[in-house]
Amino acid sequence: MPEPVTASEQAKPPAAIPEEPKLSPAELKKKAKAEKQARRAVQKEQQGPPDTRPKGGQQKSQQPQQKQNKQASLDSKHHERPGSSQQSLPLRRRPSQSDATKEREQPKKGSKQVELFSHLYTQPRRHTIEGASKDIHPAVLALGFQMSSYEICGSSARCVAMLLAFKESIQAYTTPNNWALSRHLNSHYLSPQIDYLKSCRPISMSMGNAIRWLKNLIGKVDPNMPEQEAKDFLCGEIDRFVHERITISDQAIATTASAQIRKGAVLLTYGKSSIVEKTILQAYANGTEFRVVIVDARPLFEGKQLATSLMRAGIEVEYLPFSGITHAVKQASLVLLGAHAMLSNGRLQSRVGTASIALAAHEEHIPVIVCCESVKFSDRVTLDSIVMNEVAPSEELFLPARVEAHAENQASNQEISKGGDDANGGAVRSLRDWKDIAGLQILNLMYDVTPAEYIRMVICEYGSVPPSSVPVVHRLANEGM
Amino acid sequence: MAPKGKKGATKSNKAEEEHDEPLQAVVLADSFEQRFEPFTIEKPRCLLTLANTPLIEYTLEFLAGSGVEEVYLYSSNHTDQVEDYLNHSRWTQETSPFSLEIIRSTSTSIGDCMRDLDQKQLIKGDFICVYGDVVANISLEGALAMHKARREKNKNAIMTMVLREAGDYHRTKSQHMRRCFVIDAETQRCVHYEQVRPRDSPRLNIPEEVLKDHVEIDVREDLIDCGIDICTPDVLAQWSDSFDWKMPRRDFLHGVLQDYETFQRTIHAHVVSEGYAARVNNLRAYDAVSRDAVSRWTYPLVPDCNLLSDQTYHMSKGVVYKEESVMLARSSLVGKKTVLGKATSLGEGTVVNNSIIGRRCVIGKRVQMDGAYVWDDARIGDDSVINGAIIADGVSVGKKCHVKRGALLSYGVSVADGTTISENTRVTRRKRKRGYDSDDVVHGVTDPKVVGKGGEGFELELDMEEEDVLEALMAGIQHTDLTEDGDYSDFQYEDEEDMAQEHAHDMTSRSGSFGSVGSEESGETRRNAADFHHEASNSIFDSLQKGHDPDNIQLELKALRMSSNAGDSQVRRAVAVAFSKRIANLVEAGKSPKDAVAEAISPNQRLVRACVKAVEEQAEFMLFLQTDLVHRPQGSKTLLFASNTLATQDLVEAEGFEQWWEDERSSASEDLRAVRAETKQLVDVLVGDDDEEDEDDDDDED
Amino acid sequence: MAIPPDPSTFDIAGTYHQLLTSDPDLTMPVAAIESLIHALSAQNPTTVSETLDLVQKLTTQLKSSVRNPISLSAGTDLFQQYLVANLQRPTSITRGRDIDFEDVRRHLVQNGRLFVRRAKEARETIARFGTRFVRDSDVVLTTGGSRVVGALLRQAAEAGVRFRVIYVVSTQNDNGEGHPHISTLRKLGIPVATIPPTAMAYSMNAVTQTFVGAEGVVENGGIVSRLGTYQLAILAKNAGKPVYVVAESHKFVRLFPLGQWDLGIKQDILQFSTGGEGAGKEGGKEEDEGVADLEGKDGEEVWVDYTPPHLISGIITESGVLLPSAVSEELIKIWF
Amino acid sequence: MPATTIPQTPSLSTYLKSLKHNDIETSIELFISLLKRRQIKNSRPCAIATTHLLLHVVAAERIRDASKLIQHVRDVGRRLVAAQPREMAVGNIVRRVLGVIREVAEEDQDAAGGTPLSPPTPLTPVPGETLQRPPLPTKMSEFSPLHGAAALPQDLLATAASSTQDWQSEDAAQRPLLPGSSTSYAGQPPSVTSLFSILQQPAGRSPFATPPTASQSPLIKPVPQTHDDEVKEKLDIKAEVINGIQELQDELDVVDTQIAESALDHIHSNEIILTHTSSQTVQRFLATAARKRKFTVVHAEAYPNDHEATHATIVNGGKKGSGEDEEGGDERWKPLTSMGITVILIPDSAVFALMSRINKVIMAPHTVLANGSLLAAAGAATIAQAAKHHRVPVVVLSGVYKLSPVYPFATDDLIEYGDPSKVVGFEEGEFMEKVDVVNPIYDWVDSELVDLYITNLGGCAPSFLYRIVADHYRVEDIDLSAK
Repeated sequence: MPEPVTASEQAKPPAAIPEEPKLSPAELKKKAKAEKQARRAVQKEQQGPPDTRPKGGQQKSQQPQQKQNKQASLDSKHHERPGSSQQSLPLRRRPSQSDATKEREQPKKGSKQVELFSHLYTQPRRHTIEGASKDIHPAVLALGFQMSSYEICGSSARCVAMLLAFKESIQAYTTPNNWALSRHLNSHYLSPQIDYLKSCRPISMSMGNAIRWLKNLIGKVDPNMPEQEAKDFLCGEIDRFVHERITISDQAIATTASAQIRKGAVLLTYGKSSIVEKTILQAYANGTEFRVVIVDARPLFEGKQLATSLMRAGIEVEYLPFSGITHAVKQASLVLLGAHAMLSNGRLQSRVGTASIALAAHEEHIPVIVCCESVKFSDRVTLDSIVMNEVAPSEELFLPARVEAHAENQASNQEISKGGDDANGGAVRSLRDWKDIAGLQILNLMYDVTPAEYIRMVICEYGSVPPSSVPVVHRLANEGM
Repeated sequence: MAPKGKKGATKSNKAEEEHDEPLQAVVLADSFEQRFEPFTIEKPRCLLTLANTPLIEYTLEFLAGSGVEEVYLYSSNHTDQVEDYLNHSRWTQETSPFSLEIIRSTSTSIGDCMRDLDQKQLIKGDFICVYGDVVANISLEGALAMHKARREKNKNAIMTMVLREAGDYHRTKSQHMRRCFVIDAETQRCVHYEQVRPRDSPRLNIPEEVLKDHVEIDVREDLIDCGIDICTPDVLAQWSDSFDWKMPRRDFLHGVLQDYETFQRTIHAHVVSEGYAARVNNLRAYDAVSRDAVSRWTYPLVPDCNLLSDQTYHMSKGVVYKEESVMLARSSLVGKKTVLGKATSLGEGTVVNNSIIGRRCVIGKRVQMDGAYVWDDARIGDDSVINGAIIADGVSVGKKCHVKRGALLSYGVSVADGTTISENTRVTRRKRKRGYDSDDVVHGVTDPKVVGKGGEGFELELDMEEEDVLEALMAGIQHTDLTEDGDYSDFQYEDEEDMAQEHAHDMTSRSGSFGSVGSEESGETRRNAADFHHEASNSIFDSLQKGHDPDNIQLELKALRMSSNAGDSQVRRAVAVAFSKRIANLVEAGKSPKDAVAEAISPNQRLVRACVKAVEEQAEFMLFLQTDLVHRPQGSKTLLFASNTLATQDLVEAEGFEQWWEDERSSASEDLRAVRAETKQLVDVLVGDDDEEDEDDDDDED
Repeated sequence: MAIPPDPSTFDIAGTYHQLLTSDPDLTMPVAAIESLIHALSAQNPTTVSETLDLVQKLTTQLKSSVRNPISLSAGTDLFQQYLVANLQRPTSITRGRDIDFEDVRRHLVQNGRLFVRRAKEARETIARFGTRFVRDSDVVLTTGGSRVVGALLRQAAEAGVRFRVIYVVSTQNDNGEGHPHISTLRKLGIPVATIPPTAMAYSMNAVTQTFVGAEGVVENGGIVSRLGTYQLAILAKNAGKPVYVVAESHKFVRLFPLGQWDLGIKQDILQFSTGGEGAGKEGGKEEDEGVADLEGKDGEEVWVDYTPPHLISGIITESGVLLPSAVSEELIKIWF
Repeated sequence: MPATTIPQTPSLSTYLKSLKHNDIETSIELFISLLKRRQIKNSRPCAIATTHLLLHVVAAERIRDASKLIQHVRDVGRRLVAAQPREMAVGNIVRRVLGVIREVAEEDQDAAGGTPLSPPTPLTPVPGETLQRPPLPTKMSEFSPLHGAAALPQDLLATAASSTQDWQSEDAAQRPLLPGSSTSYAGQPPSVTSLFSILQQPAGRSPFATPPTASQSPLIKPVPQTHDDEVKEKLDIKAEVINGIQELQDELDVVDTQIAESALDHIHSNEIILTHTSSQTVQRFLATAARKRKFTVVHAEAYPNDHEATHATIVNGGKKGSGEDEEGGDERWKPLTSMGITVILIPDSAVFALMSRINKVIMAPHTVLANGSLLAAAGAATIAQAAKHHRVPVVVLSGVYKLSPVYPFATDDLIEYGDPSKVVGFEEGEFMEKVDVVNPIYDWVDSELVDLYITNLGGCAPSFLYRIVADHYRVEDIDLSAK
């Protein structure tokens, strides 16, 4: 049903209004415009992740959309909170409840965090622009929302989007007198923008690399270069960066990787990676006959978008829930995985669940190939998935309405059956009451780390390398320049 | 299903106090139409096998699964077969979960069944009403509960329709005609119902009072309506009250909604979002549901749950269901989503994909099968290719044959070696002789052009709507959405969804085409018209055949007309159609048009005279006659002789003819003109030559 | 059945070999038992101790007469143990009938053939499992001339299972004992690929399961079998393919090897040399027990190795699939 | 009046109710169709239903002699198993019941004519019992599931069997009983005949006889029995059998408690335990431990087939029917959280990420197979693999009724494929048409991924499981399909 999508699309600007009383109408207009630009930009950026394409976009927003609707309603049911108008909120505002909740739950908060990961519960994700400093550029503001709501998702997509947003903000920037652009821009202008983005959702490895690159580029700008010229130079550089490091790279990778897909292959992939998608489509375009098996998992169901786009392309697709891994690997002949980041010890950081797939494949002696642009390579190393990770709002794990409803009424029946001698005051509760249940924690991790020994090959724009030579590529690509 | 146990436990305690009444269900085993021709010529639809299990099994299983205790099964054609089957099935053993009673009826529509049921006084409490071709695993628990709850509040909540949510496009949902339910969001009451054609401007004419007194209404067009209704006895009463109702939706639902103001009776909708529910009511659905079953959407009603006690299906890799003692040659290849029945054998080098093959079939060497449905005991010769066709029991296809998409080979047909059965041809050995209302099935003449030398069977000529169905079947098989098929006949066709009587069906398309002629009628009245038309024309036709006394026919006609306050022109149309049909019928029987006309009309002049008095009436009558004859064998001849007789009997005067002739509608289309061509001289003679008129005609002719 | 003329000096070894040659289907353990029985019947020990003593002597004699007595000893030990179990017992009464030494002896002497028949039945029984283990589109890896394995595969083939076979045949001597089986299978329309042992690792990915015969099943559930089995098992294990040992239960040996060189037999496989001499040894025909004794020509080495239990997924005996861990229980039960 | 009809959507509870008034044949048929419709599913409900049904069957049977009864129960069993082969609990229970009957029949025959002959040997704890067993084809076959699973030629066994007689008792007397051999009524002290089988005295009768059943047991010399004592004896056979079955029912009731008893031996303070699905057994186990110790539970939700139940369990504790897996178990208990245990709910995908910090994985199987491998809710294999990779011990809690003597020849055949609409909504027309959505319900977990089994008889290693299985099923019964 396309309704929700369209709904959310239209709803955006209006819904934005109540949220930001501080903004003057003028700013509002600017913001809305910026927003649109940001989006269009990303769309235009074809090599950018297709999930920002209208179609992908739709597919994407559906799932969360439903979720947030009933969630909003439910929340308003359970703890009535002023913004129960959230019902109508567009997708990107969704998690605002969650952090509203967090505020409400201040006392219990500690108990709701899994100690193991307490280092990851940084400040709650920002979903409003309340208190965002004035000089945050609207484009960046917009981007922030899109990221926090997975509207823009996927490491490289976010990276691209960010750079484009920076382009705009740089253009909008004027060096104050008696400042050199190279001095001021970074520390006083760019940094707040970046911090803002971080507050919306922790930045990805690629973004980090890009930022580092940008900063030191700016730093190098000749102080007595006229401002406009400097800005144009920077923008030009950014475009080049995006083009070289991502657009072209993706092409290169897709070509190399698609060569790995042989006739009659059964390709197994997990979730959705833009490069993997490109690779598959490429291979299909090359006229190779093969089958794709997609394993997917809650709560994001990214694999479903992939499946949809592949099936539309006419590829034979099989779709399994995460529990079907064993079934999947039994038939698979090749595993293709995308990456969030490649760590210097050859380990792969990617969407949570990837490691399980790799392990299963490894056990079955099926080659595991990771597709990853060098911009996602990192000098960091980690052994487990706990130190470096990201914790998403637990609310995302709530079940869609109908199931919930179903559960509810079965619960109520249980009530009848048991005459309300329940430990906690009778009422049969659903997961949504988790905040009120002491000792219950819901953990919604974003990534996990796949041991290097499960990975046979990493394909980046420099060609195919064993995981062991990730650091080499990293130096070459991200520090060499 | 887990919660049920507990629910069951709790609720039943509660239930014990209240006196126990068995849950009853009515199964309408008949589809009063023939979209499954030629198969339905020899077998009732509910016994056709889907994934190698007769449809009725699914339905009964569904009822058993929802805890039904008494089932009444209505059957009016091939009843013996139905009875025979059921009497040997587990449903009639004393171990059966419910008592099953088969009711023979002569009814020609759902309405009749309902009325009959009402008279029989079998129904004590609320009951579930389903068709004999429903495949479903949804739980009625919720629906029943809510229905009950409503009843307690308000006795007027007489019915709950169980509808399955399905997306915008869905293979198991009818693509021809979207049923559109307007539902009050909080009471779940269905406040308006319409059938919309896809690709039409989606205009609903919702009565404004509806909009007025309902705060929030959902307009749902994304629902699969598989005719599962939870009814109260009042429903039956309703049916009886208005004896011209035929279809549960178009008539009943609509009717009840109509006089809501007066009777305050409400019908509710229960939208299910879990489980499976579908009706196998046309070939497209057959294809879709089969595939659903094989890919387990109907779980647990999947092949390997072996509904029938003698089945031994077992699922193996790649969604292949095999029964024991299936013989596969070493080099044969069984692709995914395939079902193979007991003792079926595949020859060397044969490749089968997405196909369902029944028992004891012999598939030769190097045969290619994709999306084929083969029932029991068929034999396919070496090197044949079969795509998306249905091959019935005992068919034998020779070597090197090619059966193309949408082809249907009915029982016992045999195709000679090297023959190609082109797309959408329906080959059969028997055809239904449109005799007296009990249709007798006769062997047809083999047509070598179709089945090749030494083959057996001929092509069953198709009416428009059936072609649609075939397209549909193909569409289904090709996994494409149904593409443009914008002839108005499919409006009628889907409109008849639930009914389209055995005999009436060929007329419905006419009335459709006619509908376009008399296009000033609003959709609403047109519907009634269509109704009245079928009823009337049928009854007249039958009595004509039986040679009833014209006066009685006249009376009947009156009664009918009163009941569904139909206009004169409708009556005229009915009469005209009836006559033309009768004549055609005689002609088919081998009479010459002349005698046919004589035999049909002469004795019944009064009938005609009664309805054509004024000149324009006569003209209209002629027009009706002409329009209908367009589709009849030897239409033009018939028209000639008919006009002649009418003239000589002066039932129609010269002016009548003249007006008719001048009426542009009579020369609206090519074939209309063709039909009346022969009558020209006659008319000229009658009207007396009038030059410019000739020219007109000439113009028309070109 | 030629009974040696002179009872006083009974040529046990002779009988043994004679039996084997006379009946190609006979396996070593059974042959051993048979010959012992002949001995018993030939010279009539009158007392229990005498009998046991005699059997003991003959056994040692027999064992020493062949180079690799492992599989043979399975039979002799079984026989001795049986006597012990039945003779050294307070002559108690069961079901009224008094079973004493004479009965036992008579029973044994009279039914020599019966035992053989049972042994063969055992093989047939095992073969019948074929259809359960081998499924459509399987690829079976096997090696050696084990008649049980052969029978098992044949059964499957006859049952119309659509599988393929990879047969490992040793390169040097192409009159390898696998060939009769290979040809039978091919006759039955089963595609068979033959590969040298060196190609095992390479082809392992295609394999779905492996079957091997055994000379003896040792106490810890491991097996002693023709040289190369160990290697095969390791490869299969590494590739995660199940390894099934097919062996009649009378091949269970009371032997607990700790490693390859702990089999209690001398195999000079490793011959370090500087010159050409002795190199010819590798040519030494590797044989499976059955065939080895089939043409029991001396001088022919039967080289075996030991496959530890953790590499074995299951042992198919005439009475079912045993986990290696179940074997020791079996033997324990006999010897204690 | 539909109200009454609502609860009548068939299910375990309604079925048990119906048993009272339905006649046997109907109940059987009903159970069969419930199995087919998956309206009774998962081990425990199936087991419960089966015991109740068989209880009625036996009760209704007017037996002339045990063998007839056995035959009858066998037939019923065969039909039930055929209805849903993947619910192995059904077959297990049937076998157990058959075991009971045989047991009773034999004891009965001892009474009839065995005793005078049996020498009370000090070594044999239960001389009567061991002595009077029907001859077993071979000891091994007893724990060789294949023996049963395969449609086996009985000739060899028969030969061996019929020939064992003379030696059996003495053998039995010969050696000490093996551990576990006398654990349960079905456990037969292994007779030494196994490897000797080929040496036994030849059978007088044809070697191609059908396997001996208790009735035709060669143990009893054909003593012509007077009619009247036959009658009386048969009567108490029936009574005893019924007792036996009731014992079985009790066993089913207490199984979780028994398993839970050993909780404290396995869970220490402050450890982090990972579990999966809403299994009642596991919950009970943890709850028991929670009374004494504090630890953390990480709960994977088992999407898509059991996650709702899992959530319900976590939030509301155990409740009848709360776990799909455990419908029919009527114990209730507080949620772990209310006992001060920290429960962390995670999606299945996060298992690997967390495994490095987990101390133990505790799982409940759907069925445990003869070779120590098991079937469990889909996803279990993934978890077990992750655990193995991180060297985390995997503990499996399984009632004996879940142990099946079936040998997994082709594991894929054992796996049930469920309703895809749990993964992707049926309403998504395009998707469900163009994409093959598959929803496996079970996973097969290899025995080497399991470190410990805890049954209601105590803990044991996967490698020894065969013995426990052997103790509970009679060789003759392993293959129900054999006539």
